[in-house]
Amino acid sequence: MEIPYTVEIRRDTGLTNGKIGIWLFLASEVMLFGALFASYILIRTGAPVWPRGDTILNVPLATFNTIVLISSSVTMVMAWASLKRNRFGTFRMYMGATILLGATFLVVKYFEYSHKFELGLFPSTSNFLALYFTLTGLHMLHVIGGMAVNAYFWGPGAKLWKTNPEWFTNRVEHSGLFWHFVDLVWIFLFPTLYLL
Amino acid sequence: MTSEHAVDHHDVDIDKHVRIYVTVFVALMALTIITVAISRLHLPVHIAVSIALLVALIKGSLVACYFMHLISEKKLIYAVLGLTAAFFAALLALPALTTSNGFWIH
Amino acid sequence: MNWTHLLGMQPLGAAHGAQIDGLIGWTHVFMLILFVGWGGFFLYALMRFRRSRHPVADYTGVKSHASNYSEIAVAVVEAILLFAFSIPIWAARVDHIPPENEALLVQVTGEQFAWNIHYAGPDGKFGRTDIKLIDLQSNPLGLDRSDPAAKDDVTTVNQLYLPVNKPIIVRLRSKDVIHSFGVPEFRVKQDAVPGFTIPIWFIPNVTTAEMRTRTGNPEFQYEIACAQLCGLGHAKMRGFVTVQTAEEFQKWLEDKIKEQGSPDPFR
Amino acid sequence: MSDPAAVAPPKTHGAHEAHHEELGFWRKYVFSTDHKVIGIQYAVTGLLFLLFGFSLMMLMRWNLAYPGAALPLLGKILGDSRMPGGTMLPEFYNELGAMHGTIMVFMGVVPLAVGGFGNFVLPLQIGAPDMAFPRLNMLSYWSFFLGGVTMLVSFFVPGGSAQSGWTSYAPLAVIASTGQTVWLFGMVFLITSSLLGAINFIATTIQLRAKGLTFMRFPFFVWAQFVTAFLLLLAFPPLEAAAFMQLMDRLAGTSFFLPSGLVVSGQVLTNAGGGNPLLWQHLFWFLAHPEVYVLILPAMGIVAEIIANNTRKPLWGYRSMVYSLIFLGFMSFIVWAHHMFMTGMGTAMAAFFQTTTMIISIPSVVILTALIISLWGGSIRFNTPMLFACGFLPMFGIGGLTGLPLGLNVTDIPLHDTYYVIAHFHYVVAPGTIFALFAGIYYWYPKATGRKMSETLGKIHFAGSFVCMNVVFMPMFIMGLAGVSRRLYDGGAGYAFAQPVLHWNIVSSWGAWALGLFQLPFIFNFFWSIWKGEKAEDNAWQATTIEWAAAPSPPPHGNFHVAPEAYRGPYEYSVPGAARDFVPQCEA
Ligand code: HEA
Ligand code: HEA
Ligand code: CUA
Ligand SMILES: [Cu+2]
Repeated sequence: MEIPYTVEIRRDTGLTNGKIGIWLFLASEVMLFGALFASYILIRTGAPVWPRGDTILNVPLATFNTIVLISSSVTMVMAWASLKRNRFGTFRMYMGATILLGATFLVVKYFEYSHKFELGLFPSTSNFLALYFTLTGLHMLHVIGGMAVNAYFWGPGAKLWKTNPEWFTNRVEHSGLFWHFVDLVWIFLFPTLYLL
Repeated sequence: MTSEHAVDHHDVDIDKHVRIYVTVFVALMALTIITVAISRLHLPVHIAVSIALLVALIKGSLVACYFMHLISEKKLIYAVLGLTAAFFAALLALPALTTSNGFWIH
Repeated sequence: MNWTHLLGMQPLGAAHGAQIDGLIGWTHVFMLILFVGWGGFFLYALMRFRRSRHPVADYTGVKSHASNYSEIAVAVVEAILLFAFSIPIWAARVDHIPPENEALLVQVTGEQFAWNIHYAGPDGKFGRTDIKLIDLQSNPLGLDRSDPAAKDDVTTVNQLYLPVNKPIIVRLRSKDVIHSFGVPEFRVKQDAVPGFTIPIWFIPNVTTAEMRTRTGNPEFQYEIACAQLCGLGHAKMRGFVTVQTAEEFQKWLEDKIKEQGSPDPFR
Repeated sequence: MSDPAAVAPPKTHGAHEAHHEELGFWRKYVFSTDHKVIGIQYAVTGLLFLLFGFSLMMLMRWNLAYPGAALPLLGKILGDSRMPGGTMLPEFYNELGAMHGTIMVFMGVVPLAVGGFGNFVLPLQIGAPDMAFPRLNMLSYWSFFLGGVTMLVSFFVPGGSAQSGWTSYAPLAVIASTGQTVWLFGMVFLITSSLLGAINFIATTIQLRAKGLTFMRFPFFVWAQFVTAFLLLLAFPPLEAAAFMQLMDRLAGTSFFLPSGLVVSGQVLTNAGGGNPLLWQHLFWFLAHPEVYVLILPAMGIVAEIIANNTRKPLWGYRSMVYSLIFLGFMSFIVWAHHMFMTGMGTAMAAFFQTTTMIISIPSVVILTALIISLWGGSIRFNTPMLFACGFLPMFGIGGLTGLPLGLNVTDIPLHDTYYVIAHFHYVVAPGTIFALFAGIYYWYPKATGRKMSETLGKIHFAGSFVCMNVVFMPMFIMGLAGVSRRLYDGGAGYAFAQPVLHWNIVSSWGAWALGLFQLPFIFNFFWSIWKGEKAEDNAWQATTIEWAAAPSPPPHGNFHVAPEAYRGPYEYSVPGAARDFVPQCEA
């Protein structure tokens, strides 16, 4: 017996295994970042004074990064749409763009971090920075993870398109779901850390 | 727009979706600018927080609904996320209650 | 009914203790009833329906829904224990702390691995403390003796002296890790969490001397047992409480003030 | 899997496996993606960790019984850094205590109950060819394995392993020696493993169940694993976040859990401060309470299967059991602070959490009641699995009932952090969960190996374990009521008030060592039966559930020759007018 519903959907649930799998994974991610946000609230409300993000952090850079990440979400979803339209070439293009935008995000973050370090601002300096580095750091790990997966589907993984296009499309959709989630987390991190 | 659609057909409604994606993209950009702009006004904290979170919430739901296709997902996914949302709420409620005086350290 | 004795708990030394022991006692009665009831049915069923005695199983089994009632009963009893006893008694513990002028206020600060005790003295004001002044040997609390309020302060290590039949408010703090201030006879236990000052109160109503005669143990001492793992000395983090008559306590306090009021304490 | 290599732990491979076909072997038994192999790997690794965790405890029990006395011979071996002159250092005791808790919970019971039984049995019971994501499944085992190894390594880092209790409360854990850092990394691996596993279980249960197998036709075991998976999925991430934060506190000098102005042995800490020690406790217990139900639900599932099978009648009140199970899982997320009653709760919080705690006890009562009533009218076979299952019921009863005085926070005042708590939860996890797991091993062993384990040895194992467990843990209630704190390396010998009950420590310890002896027949039986056990037919227990009725023993790769279908509920035993006293789920 082979494992069913990897590609075709199961009638009564209307889903493939992968679809459920990725959403369950995202559910656990929600709880992970939920705990971090909870800690943020607890520590901030407990603190006598709390700095406004923009007095310490670089809002223009972060705004730029927000735009970058949002754009990457669009290119991601376009990549998947291209597969739907059976246009492998455009998929390659959009997926490539997604990866590059991800890279841009990381580069900008790198400059942000190193600038902080030059100013002698470290996680140990204050709880504000502790939260800033921990939250953005974990988010960055997710970005890297997402890029790795996307890179795989852009490169070696793309072979699957030849043998089983539908399955490949699904997998791209799933990695897309993760990528959008990473974007979504940033959408909340940006105001909480930089603007408030 | 879930994966059950075979690769070949439904080009038309894909085009429809692509148009939606572009619109959403524009909306997200706009909202990003708006939050930053508002933060420039230096409103009192609680107002600033509520506005910022509201905007973030809108942006978030846009991403979730359209890029992640939640708007047209299967019941089962909704169920899972509903459950998650409940416990997420419990998680966020905890620090609020903990710090507010008299609740925790009597 | 003397639950304290039946449950093998430490002899009572504080006013509110009887309530707690009573609740523990009745809860255990409830548990015992459940256990015996269920257990009896369980054993009987095992005997009666063993294969050799009951070769053919009965598809439906129990038809009556009596068990639902038993479950409802459990819920009801639990509700009573909860709303009629536990919640109100707890409220009395934490909400109705007696006014400071009617009580003796003591500051107890846990550290690895000792209890630092601090009395405000007659002026009722605790002297300023400053971590810069802390010296493990001579001044573990970093009490600033130059502060007028500190002149009549008394500090001891691991020795908590209390007057009998007077409300005591202990302000619990910790210098390093979490400790837990527990005195079995008083039925009090409270974590000392660094960063917080947590008040607890109780009324010791049996002097140490009295307790010695009661227990027939001439060495009897109230002990402060640290209940929270706090490092390698956790087992050795042991303090003592001496409950005296008001007069004895007053005298002890005055002697201490004379001894410590002088600039250089602990000689 | 009648092949020894399959049940022997991965580590001991290679050596005596050289004669196997070189290439095939590794993919087949070590890096296999077959849920049955992975299940067995989980189970055996888990059992070894249980044994190891138990050994640590048998060592601790020496110092509890005879504080300061030199341990004969073994003391020498452990060396001066741990047991100079054979007497145990408090640091070492704390290491053993913290690691016993960690190993038993995260590396013993969970891998065995969820990773082992879940992996092996669940797909078979729902008629699936394998897990939904076989590679992910292998990954989660190896992540667990890595976590386990990391934890073991921590014993040998300078300063020894973690020693701040399995709860790792800050600030103590933050200022503790390197071992704590290793512990945190180990936990991250273990958590990752559980998360991947949980995703796999849920997806498998929802997607791969056989045609006609509706949710209300699930065997209770499947339900138990399903709910458990959700607990793991949603409760573990907060602890992962907390672990990251504690790592930051330890490595990057942040102060998530450290308030300002800490003075450790005269030295003022230079951290920024502003953190909150209670934050750790919240995040820890937000996981750890659901975690304790992760420890018990699979056990209940196993017991339900075995009781239905050996009473030869359907479970009584199956539906109410299922609903209680779901309710239990849901509630378990909002009772966590009953572990924090003594951290200075106001009335409102206390009222809320003790109310939820009382509420959550009701579904357990319902499930236990249903199980006991299920016995009524049965035709009970007392084979070894059934004996352990029957042992589970009253033992869980004692453990569960003693949870009530802990759940009322007034009565928790004198009992908190005393041996009463230790006794409470050991009754649920040791003679409770562990017995259920033993039952499960005896019950599904024939499915995994094609042979039965020896009944005689099994009954000796049961009788001995049952008596000893009670000798070990009953005295702890007495000590707890007398007010003896837990985690005291001298077992309370330092306190005058504890003197009258100290002799119970000695009873308890001898009980534990005897318990150890009574595990020998089991260990022998477990390995001996692989080759010498009495051959068992495919449906060794005349069971109705699919894993027995439709799959050969041991099942081939892919499990079933033809995809099974479900036509009825899981426990159609002794159906009036039926030819046999059991009608399999998968028979048209
Ligand atoms: C499997 C694990 C498990 C289970 C199931 C439970 C179940 C329960 N636990 Fe337990 N608990 C732990 C594991 C578990 N616990 C652990 C590990 C700790 C300590 C952690 C630490 O500090 O290190 C702990 C600690 C703990 C505390 C904190 C104590 C303290 O630190 O001061 C509390 C307080 O409320 C509590 C309450 C309960 C309650 C109300 C239940 C209820 O769910 C119980 C409901 C069950 C019943 C009410 C029994 C019903 C059955 C019958 C009536 C039938 C009897 C049958 C026969 C006679 C045949 N537990
Ligand atoms: C699942 C959880 C679990 C289990 C099963 C156990 C099992 C046991 N525990 Fe443990 N214990 C904890 C979880 C557990 N414990 C926790 C969380 C703590 C708190 C730690 C802390 O303070 O932070 C604790 C603390 C604790 C203490 C208190 C220490 C202290 O406070 O100072 C004691 C004292 O006696 C103790 C004893 C025992 C004993 C005698 C067993 C026995 O029942 C052991 C039974 C084990 C077996 C019977 C082994 C079975 C396996 C085999 C036979 C292997 C076979 C192998 C093959 C076939 C390959 N435990
Ligand atoms: Cu202080 Cu234990
Ligand atoms: Cu709990």
